[in-house]
Amino acid sequence: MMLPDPASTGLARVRKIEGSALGLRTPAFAPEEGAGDLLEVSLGPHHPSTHGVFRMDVVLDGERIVRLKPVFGYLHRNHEKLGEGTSYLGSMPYTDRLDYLNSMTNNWAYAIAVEKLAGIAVTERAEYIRVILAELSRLLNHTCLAGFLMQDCGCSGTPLMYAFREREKILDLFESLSGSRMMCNFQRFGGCRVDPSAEWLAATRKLVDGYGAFLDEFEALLSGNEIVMARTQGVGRLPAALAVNAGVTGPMLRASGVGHDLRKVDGYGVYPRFNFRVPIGREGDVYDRYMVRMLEMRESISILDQALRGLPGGPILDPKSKQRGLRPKAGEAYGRIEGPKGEIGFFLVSDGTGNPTRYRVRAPSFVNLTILEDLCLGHSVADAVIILGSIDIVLGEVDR
Amino acid sequence: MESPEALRDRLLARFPGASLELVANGSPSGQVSFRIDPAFLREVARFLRDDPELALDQCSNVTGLDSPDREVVETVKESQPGAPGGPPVVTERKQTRIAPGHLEVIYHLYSVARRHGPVILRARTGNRTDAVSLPSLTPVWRSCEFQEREVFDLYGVVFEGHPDLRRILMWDAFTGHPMRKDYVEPDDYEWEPTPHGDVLAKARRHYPSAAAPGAAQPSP
Amino acid sequence: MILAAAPASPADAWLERAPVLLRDALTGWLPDALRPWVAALLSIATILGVFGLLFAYMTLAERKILGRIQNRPGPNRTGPFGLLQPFADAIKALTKEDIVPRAADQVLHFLAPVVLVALSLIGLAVIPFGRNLVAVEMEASVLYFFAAGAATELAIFMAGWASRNKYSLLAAMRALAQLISYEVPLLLSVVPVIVVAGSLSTTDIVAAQGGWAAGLWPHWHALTPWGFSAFAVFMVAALAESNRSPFDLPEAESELIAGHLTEYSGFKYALFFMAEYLGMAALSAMAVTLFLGGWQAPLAVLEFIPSYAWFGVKLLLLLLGFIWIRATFPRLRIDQLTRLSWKFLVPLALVNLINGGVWAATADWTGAAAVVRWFISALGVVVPFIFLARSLSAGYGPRTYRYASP
Amino acid sequence: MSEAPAEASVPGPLSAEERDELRRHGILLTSVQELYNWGRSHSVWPLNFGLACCAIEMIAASMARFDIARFGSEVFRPSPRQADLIIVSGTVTKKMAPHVVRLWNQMPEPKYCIAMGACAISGGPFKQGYNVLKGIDRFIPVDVYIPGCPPRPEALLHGLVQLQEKIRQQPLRGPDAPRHLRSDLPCDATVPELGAEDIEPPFSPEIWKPPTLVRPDKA
Amino acid sequence: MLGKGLLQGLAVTAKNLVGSYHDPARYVTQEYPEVQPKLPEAYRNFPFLVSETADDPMGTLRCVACQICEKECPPQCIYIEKSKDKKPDANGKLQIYPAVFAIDTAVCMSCQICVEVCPFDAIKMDQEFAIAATDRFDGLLLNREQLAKPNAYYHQIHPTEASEVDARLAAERRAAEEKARLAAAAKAAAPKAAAPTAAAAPGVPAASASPGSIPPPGPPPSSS
Repeated sequence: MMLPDPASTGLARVRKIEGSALGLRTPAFAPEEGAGDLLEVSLGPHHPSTHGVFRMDVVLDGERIVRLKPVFGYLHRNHEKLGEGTSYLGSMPYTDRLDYLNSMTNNWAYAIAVEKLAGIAVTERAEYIRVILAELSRLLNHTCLAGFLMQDCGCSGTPLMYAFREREKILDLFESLSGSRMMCNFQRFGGCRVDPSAEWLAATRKLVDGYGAFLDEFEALLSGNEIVMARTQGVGRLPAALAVNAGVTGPMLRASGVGHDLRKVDGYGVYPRFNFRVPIGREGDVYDRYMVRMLEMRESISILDQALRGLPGGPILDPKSKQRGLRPKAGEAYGRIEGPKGEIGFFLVSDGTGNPTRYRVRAPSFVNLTILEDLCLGHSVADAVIILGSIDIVLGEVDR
Repeated sequence: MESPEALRDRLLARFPGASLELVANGSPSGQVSFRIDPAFLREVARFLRDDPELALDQCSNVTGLDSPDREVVETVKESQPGAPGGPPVVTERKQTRIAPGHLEVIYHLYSVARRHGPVILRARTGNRTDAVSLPSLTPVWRSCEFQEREVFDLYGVVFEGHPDLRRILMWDAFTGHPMRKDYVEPDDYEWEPTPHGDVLAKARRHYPSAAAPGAAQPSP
Repeated sequence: MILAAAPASPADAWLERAPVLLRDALTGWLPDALRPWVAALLSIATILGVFGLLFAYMTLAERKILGRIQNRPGPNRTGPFGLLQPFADAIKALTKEDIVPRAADQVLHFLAPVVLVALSLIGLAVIPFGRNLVAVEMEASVLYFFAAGAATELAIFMAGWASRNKYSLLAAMRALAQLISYEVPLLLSVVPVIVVAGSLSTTDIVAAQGGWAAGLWPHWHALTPWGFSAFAVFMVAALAESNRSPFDLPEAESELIAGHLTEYSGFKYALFFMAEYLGMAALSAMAVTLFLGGWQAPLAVLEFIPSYAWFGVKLLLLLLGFIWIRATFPRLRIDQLTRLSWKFLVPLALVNLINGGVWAATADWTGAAAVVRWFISALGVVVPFIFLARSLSAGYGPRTYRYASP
Repeated sequence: MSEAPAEASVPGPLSAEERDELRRHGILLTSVQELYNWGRSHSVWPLNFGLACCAIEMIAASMARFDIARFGSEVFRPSPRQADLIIVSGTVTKKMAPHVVRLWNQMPEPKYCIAMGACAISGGPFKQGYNVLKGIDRFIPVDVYIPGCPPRPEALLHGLVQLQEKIRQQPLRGPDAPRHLRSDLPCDATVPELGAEDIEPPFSPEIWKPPTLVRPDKA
Repeated sequence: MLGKGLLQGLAVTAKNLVGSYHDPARYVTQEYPEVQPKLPEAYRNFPFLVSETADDPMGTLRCVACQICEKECPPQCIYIEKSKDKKPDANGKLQIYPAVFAIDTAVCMSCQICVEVCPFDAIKMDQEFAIAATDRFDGLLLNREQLAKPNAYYHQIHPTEASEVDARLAAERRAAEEKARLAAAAKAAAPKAAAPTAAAAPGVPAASASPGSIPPPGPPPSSS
């Protein structure tokens, strides 16, 4: 069988086009005197390594970065404006879509803010369930992050596949509890929506028991790998003083050697009852950020273990709490928790009606990006990609 | 950490000319805040950061807040000279007045070193149209850089002394400030199979033919 | 008629001689003047056919093995077990619209993939795929092979430069750096083989690796200390030469979108794809020839299996190694890539040069002296490796972590 | 084969059932059209392009549990030049819309578009937002819509199977021919500009007509 | 030593390569179109309307068009038009019913807030996910007829939840009957009983037993 000439059948056509693939207009950059030939490249908004629609306007001298300006807003979905037009309960499913890897912790942060605003107490059992879900979420986030980071380092998908293999197990738990894989919409003001069954707790126990073995294998694949170490050690150093001043939070701050963890500092929920440690790095480079997350996961396993063992009985929702038609007294409240990516906070201003007048999300990914240029200057494009990967951003949260 | 009142007194003693007001919070959260005269904002901020007892080294959150112009109904008492010798006639008259709104920026400060917070600072612009500038706190806390840009973008507060004040979320050619309460969205109405009351009104505006006789319309 | 009696030597076995017999049967009726030409054309056609098919199924095998490593099946519903997947891809690629940016250098943009495929193919002419199975016999075939291979990175540079795309340009610069860095260790690692074998001809080098110590330990170069070292250097350099992970910097997806391929679509893109696999196959075939005894069987008792089958098995194993490495490792950075070459591979290959020379000079040592010879050679590999590795990995290493005081 | 194009233009002499029967017995190809459609339907390479939440589920679909590779579609190409399918996975904001359309224009024909998730179809939960494009079909012709927020990876696979089916059913001649074989349809989509208040134009008039206000269940 | 980490990594991938042939933990693919996913009971995707019986879904919808879900739906994807007349529901009680009930699945985010706020257990979450369509408005806008699914289906997808709901509804119905009976008794005691209304109010308890007794739903309301 022979195919007829493609041109004659019109099966293929040749097109000559203007412009180049992915070519974008970048803002003009005036090089300093004495600089060599500089190349302006716009990494993103469509780029395999920007973790979504994010753009870095980069000026290169050879492959060395001499300027880098992050450009945001390609996923600005008006979350805050929508929050002002929605009831307090109605915003809960929207928080799922902020940091769409960690809907459970977003829910919790929002619930804490509303509980502060309206003075709602949370039941004991619900506090434990929240801790369990938040730590599962942390496992999920850090595992995926490590996978994505290694993908940025140039792995052909294998670490990401293993990470997602484990992610599916955690998502199965989320799904069988809350009904959805990613958008859990689980926390309620004063507690949680569903009481986990004994089978669910047994399944969680099984996952927690097996997670350490997965981490061992994952670390055998990556942590000691010479190429990984060469690529990540000494890259993107973040000094502690700058990190604090720039509002950097979460594992990124701890990798710089600051032992600041809201689970210890604020002691919200029932975290003070658990015995766990806060790993900190020395160098504050990409490798430290990766390793701190790895170690944090081991602590999370320990917290999960304690929480599953100490889970008390009782109701999961404060019977006095109100969900629909909540009208808090006029006032304001800022509630924050230690999300997997850092301090996630909600600032709510109520004027006594059913909708908040101001609904503000303090997104850790967004603030952590402040120092992106500082970290990348002097490094190469390949480094910028993994520095961005190690910051751990989710664009839904950056742009909101 | 010292009580808010003690802090207010200390700040007033340190910055004698500053108008510093403790703003109460009606909600059970009890997070009180300090409203500061913009002229002193940066100095106060730097003091809060560098004071060894406070050491508020982290500015966690920067928020804009819009209070639109609103109508105020006031009762005005006017006394007119009444009958000679008699007491003046006092007439009460209701009068509506447009109280100018303002934009407000709120900073949530925490101390990483001393593990306390939040101390909340607020500063108001003069109005919402021309006197919209406030001093930038980016020189004090780097974390304000992008967050202030966001407030500039969405609320239109101009931060004096900001190193790179450009729009951050919307594109550069965009003119509005969408988080303001009076922002009107562009009419890009999506035909919705499920029109609700206000959506329907919008639809009628958007598709004038729909309102024409003969065209099938959903009942409101 | 042919199988009248059991063959005296494996070289006479019917299966072993099948390709030659087939060729003779096809060309035997031709006049003598035409016969070599037609035979040459036949071998070209065979190489094109076999390696074309190999390319098609290499892509599928790579997708399936990568899948298995990643706990999933890979393509399995296009035809039975997904065996028709490469053909579906080929049909799609052939009929896909071809886009040429108007700003691009039209001629170079078209030439780059063609040149690349051609250069990847011509190296295969001098590989002895089996006993008496070599398309072109020449004295300096090793030299010819590497001369042809060196030009492939040039074609990548052409592609990157002609596209007039910033990512492509960066890829082109990387390709040049890679070319300059890795040709050196690649060639240096081959020199000891030439020294030991005493010939530049691939057939001679294969012949030099014939025979077994006690019928068990084949005299392959890779099974000697210096040879192993040279083999390792060769394979690392081959990875870099064929732009395979962890040295796939020119098309580094996470940094440069698709690097020099960013502006290529349709069939031209498929050609690049093909060239990458052909180049990989050619270098692997060369490695088999130089270090793994070519078509020689690993054990004397296994000689009854035809030589080209042994060659195929070794080639496929090396290609599996390429895939395995790709599935495991992240990518190096460009400065680390060049440093690995200049500070590690090149010195190692240079030391190995002496090592190979010593081996050649001591060829007549037997008995206990042979053990000493082995020991010296092993020392000549291990000691420089330790020193070079230490200097290369200075500053990197596993770390210990503290915990914050509560 | 000289008669191949003619065969392509008219439906083959065999009925669909007979063809299925033949196919079951391993006799596969009966015409250029079928071969062409078979080839491109089994080699749909998506663009490595994600927008928001749905992109995570798209990635999940390519991961071990769901393995989009089984359909021959795991080759996520980073460059639009080599991609056949754009999966618009997530909210398209107005700021992003020109880039998405430009990516679409940069893809060579034949190309397909899947709108994955509520946001890509209609703006979804964010459709009331000022910066959200109310459906990517305003600018790009969408082949398959996958509702859900986000759709399960299985739903994406289901959508992909539907797309493959759609490709296989396409006649190469006549009014139902695929877009890239018809000269009356534009090659490139209109790329919107970022204006002072909104994107200009707010939709591509060649591709999208504002629907009249007739509810489908009442029309 | 240089290379140890690399070899370790190769060992891990080799273990997975070999393991994928014998170890189910290292071969996790579920071949979707052939193997349908095992959806947990809690799984939710798009709402549906519960009707009591399968043979007359429109006549036995639990929904009384109170429009709470429409108001509470965060993305505003529900559209309800109340009927102008009343129609007996499954219990025979005259109720307002939804003349139009449409859900735009192209907008719905399956947050299940409609389910939470519904006081009548009339709207529940479905588990259908494979509804990809090539046409947006024909395929993705679900109207009343497409949304209505019988209680038996609800029992099939959410057995535990459905039993709870049934028990609760039965209890409510018993309580209502009790109340009605007491009221009727009180009225009977009174000199003049409002006989017609009292007879209509308790209705037939088990509608599913006698679906024929329910008048068919009226013609679909024409557009105004």
